[in-house]
Amino acid sequence: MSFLQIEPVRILLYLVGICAFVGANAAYLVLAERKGAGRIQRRPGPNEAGFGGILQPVADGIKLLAKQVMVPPGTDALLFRAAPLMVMAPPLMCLAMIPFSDSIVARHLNVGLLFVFSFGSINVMALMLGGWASRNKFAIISSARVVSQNVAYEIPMLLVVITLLMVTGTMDLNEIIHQQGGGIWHWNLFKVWVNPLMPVTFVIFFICMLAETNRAPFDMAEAESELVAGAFTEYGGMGFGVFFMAEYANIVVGCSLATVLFLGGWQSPIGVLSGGLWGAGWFLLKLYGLIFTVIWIRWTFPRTQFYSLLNLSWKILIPISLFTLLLTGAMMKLPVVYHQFF
Amino acid sequence: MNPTLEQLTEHFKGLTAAAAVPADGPAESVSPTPVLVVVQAVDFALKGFHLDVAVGPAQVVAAAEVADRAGFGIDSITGVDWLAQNEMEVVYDFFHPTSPLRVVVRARVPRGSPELPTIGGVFPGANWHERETHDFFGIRFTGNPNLKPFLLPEDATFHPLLKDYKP
Amino acid sequence: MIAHKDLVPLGRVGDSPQETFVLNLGPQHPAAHGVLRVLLTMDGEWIQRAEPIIGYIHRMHEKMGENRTWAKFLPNTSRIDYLSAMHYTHAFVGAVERAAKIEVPLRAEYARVITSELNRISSHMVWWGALLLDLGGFTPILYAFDDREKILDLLEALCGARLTYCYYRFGGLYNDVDDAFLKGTRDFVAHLRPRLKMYRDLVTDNIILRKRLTGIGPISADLCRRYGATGPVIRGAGVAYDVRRAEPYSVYPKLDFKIPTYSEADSMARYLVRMDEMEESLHIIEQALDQIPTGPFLGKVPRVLKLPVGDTCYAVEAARGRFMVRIVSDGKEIPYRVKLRTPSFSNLSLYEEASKGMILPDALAMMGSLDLVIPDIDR
Amino acid sequence: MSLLTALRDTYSGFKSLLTGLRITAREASKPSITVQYPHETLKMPERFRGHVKLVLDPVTGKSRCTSCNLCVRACPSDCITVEGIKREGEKKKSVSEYTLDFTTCSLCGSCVEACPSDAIEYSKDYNVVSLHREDFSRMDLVKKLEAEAKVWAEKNPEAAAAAAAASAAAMAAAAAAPAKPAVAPAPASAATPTPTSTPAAAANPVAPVRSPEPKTT
Repeated sequence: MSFLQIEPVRILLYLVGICAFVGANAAYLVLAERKGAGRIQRRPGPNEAGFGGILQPVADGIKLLAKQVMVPPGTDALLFRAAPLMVMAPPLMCLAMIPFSDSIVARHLNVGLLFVFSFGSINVMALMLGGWASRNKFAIISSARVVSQNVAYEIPMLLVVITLLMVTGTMDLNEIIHQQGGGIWHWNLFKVWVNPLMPVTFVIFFICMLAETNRAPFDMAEAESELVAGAFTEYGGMGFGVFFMAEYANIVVGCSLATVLFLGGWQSPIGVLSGGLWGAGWFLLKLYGLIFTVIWIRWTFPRTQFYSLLNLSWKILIPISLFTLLLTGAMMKLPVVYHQFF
Repeated sequence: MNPTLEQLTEHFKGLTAAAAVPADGPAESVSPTPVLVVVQAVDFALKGFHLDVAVGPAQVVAAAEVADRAGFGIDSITGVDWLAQNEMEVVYDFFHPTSPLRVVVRARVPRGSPELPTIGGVFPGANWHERETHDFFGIRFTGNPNLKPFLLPEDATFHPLLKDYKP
Repeated sequence: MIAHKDLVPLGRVGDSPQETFVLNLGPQHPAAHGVLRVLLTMDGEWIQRAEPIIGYIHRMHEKMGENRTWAKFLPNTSRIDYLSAMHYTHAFVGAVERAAKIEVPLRAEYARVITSELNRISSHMVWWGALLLDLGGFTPILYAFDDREKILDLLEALCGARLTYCYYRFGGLYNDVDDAFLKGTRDFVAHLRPRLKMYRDLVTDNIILRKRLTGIGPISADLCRRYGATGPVIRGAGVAYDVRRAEPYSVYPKLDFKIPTYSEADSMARYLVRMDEMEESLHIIEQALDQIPTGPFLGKVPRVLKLPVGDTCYAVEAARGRFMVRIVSDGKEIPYRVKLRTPSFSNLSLYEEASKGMILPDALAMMGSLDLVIPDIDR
Repeated sequence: MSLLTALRDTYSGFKSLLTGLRITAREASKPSITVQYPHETLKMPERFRGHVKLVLDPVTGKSRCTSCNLCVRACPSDCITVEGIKREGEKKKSVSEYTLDFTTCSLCGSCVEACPSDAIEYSKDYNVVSLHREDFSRMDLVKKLEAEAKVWAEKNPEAAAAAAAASAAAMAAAAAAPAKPAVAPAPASAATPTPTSTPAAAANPVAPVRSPEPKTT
């Protein structure tokens, strides 16, 4: 036990665990996505590799690894090679902050939320650099789109989070979860007495999360029917594979954050059985529920237009989130004002 | 808006009287073939069109303008290589979007110098059809800005629909 | 009629020519539906000029027509537009019948209408799915293919092929429509109606699709006329031009059907026209099934077919618009000239003018709404 | 007012999204519609147009083809080659080589329609696979028919025996009176070997000119 209490060992162990978690998730979420798409489209999905397709990610991985990593002539070779690494690092760092249960957290930080957001924003940088370094017109268009899309959606997302911070009063993710203990009605999602628009806030957060992770219907960066493969057009082999894995890792981060902030994290919806591994179970249940919704949405809707995507952000989401911010502030301060005067 | 067959016949017959000079484009390069315009109403059930108009190559633009004024749309342009007569026929098909009328305008050009003015100024859609006809028959449409190989390979110098074409 | 100048494209034309770049969209591009190449001069994502470059799968069907007998050209007609093979065969067969004055039995005519309309529905289903693929929706195409499969199964059981049917013959059909087919078609009509409602709920009413298509890619009636665009393109511009009405052929005059038109002239209008056409086709099929008489399915055709000298046209309303065959005969067994006027060719020719000043995804959405089949353009 | 409209639009838009999600969820709960191809296959319909094949006459156990070349003339892509030989005791010629160039065949069925003696039909064979181009560019239909005849003879011994007997009778009649035509085409059989039958011909059935080879086992 004492060995585990040595801080560097602890961090190392957790980081290894998180790498494994992210890797396994990225691999098997691809399979889940393909299986889910198959289910929605009434076909079995990949079912030949292994029992019912269970080895498909392994086969995909071997295929990608076996391919040569090509650096096309004329590209900025350093950036071209660095971009896949840069795109994978932020989700790994972010997940170190996410408490999977009361005790399972890689690094406990009292400004965890800030940390997650600051690293989450680097993701766009990697995509942009990858697209820029590719020296491909489709990739450059995609880079430009990624930047403007992420800038546009960072704002309502942060406004929503500020609203939430006003309610919680802390940036400590575990503390936020602790506040939501004691049953489903204590989750931030349902705290309508604090702010009647709390479910709307969650929807905004979810939409922004979809846009930030470049998921359909906001997959402007990839947009295969327009930009071939967007920023990844020139990437092949594991270069592309890492981008692909990072997309799923980002979804895991985004959905974990949504779980932590709105769905009570590892708290049980019935108020009991939240401790230890039970908590981790609840957390994963909520996490994969959200991820399933993300997959479901992707296979249902067409892609939005780029400008209506920006319109949605600037003209609908930002005003509404500003309004909820104002409303929450008013709701919180009104009693104080009331007591001061009466 | 919708013209009757009689009105159309009149309009096309009027072409004979009108000057046989196209609105723009080098009229000099067009050989002065007979200016007489033969307008013939045909049985639709037998032929698939209502009006058969034979014009000289120089009157093609004027004929297209008549069709345009009557509200016709460009259907297609094609050629027929009449090897025996040593002539090439350019066939302009027009359809009418609002009335059941079909007009065919034909112009014959000598096989040695197949050249006639473009009607792209009247019907922009004619541009592609003319390019295609140029591809297949080598008929030059003076004034068409883009007479390079279209359906054929970009280095094609042959015209496969000529009757004496040997692959 | 809406004039083109009234319809302002949603966007602007780039004003800094030195900042443009050339983007080669195709011939291998996911949105090119085959081997269409569009040379785009772009200002950022704004299209300044879009020049379609075609001919990558040009097969010179017209020359093939000139060196084989009339009957031997029949298989070719299925391969010009592989998605509406029935209509194309119909036009060629019709032209020869018109020239040779071949009488077609009524049963064959009704069977032609039924199979043609089934083919129209299946073609529109492919378009629907492909358009949604262009717009980034992956699921609808599989739903559409599920239903289309039923049509293909019906037609396969009828004439043995799933795509290149080559079902019509001069003077009638290749083989008789059997009761199983008629019953199967009736069942299919009953099956498709609720499915079309599902399509509407899933896609047509979807806000994202509406946003992506409404007001995008205006193509006015006048533009259609000047470029010869027909079919759903001109009907989406508010002109009720349908060859089935304008130049009645087969037994269409005996059948009651509406020509769906929308006056908005945008991509959504073209979309809605096609969706309505599927329902109209079902309506036509139902009537034809009720009216189809018994009798022979093949008329009297001379063993050696020689057509009288002269030229004959025959136009049909194919799934993409007006398809016309012009045959020129010099009295021999072999055609002197076969001209194939294909709708996609004319529909694409207006792309350069219509796409000016549009943003790239919108231009692709508009291209999807034109329903291009590249072999149909290249012939 | 416009704010109200905007709110209503947002609401109806959101509702349409939920409708879409509901539909895909409903479809997801339905059974799968695909056929797992290599494991399960579909039955081809009666009129399916596969590549053409020679019809095995259920009476004689041989082809009905008289090598009249009508199919060759009807073919738009010139992909059929037919060779026929006139055998002893037969009125008409019988096919000795029927080669289909499947690489250029467009499966139009003109040959089947043109055939006056119903000697060719469409096969139901839709997954024709080979590692050799020659299997398609020179698809030997006579060889395929022979393989089929072998199976047929094993399955219907009585019919095969009857056909053999009929052919023997015809052969005998032909030998007795060469001018008198035999009605049925004469298949050779192992039971009644014809004088011209050689093992070499049986081993190389593609040879264009050869004597009739043993067919029944």
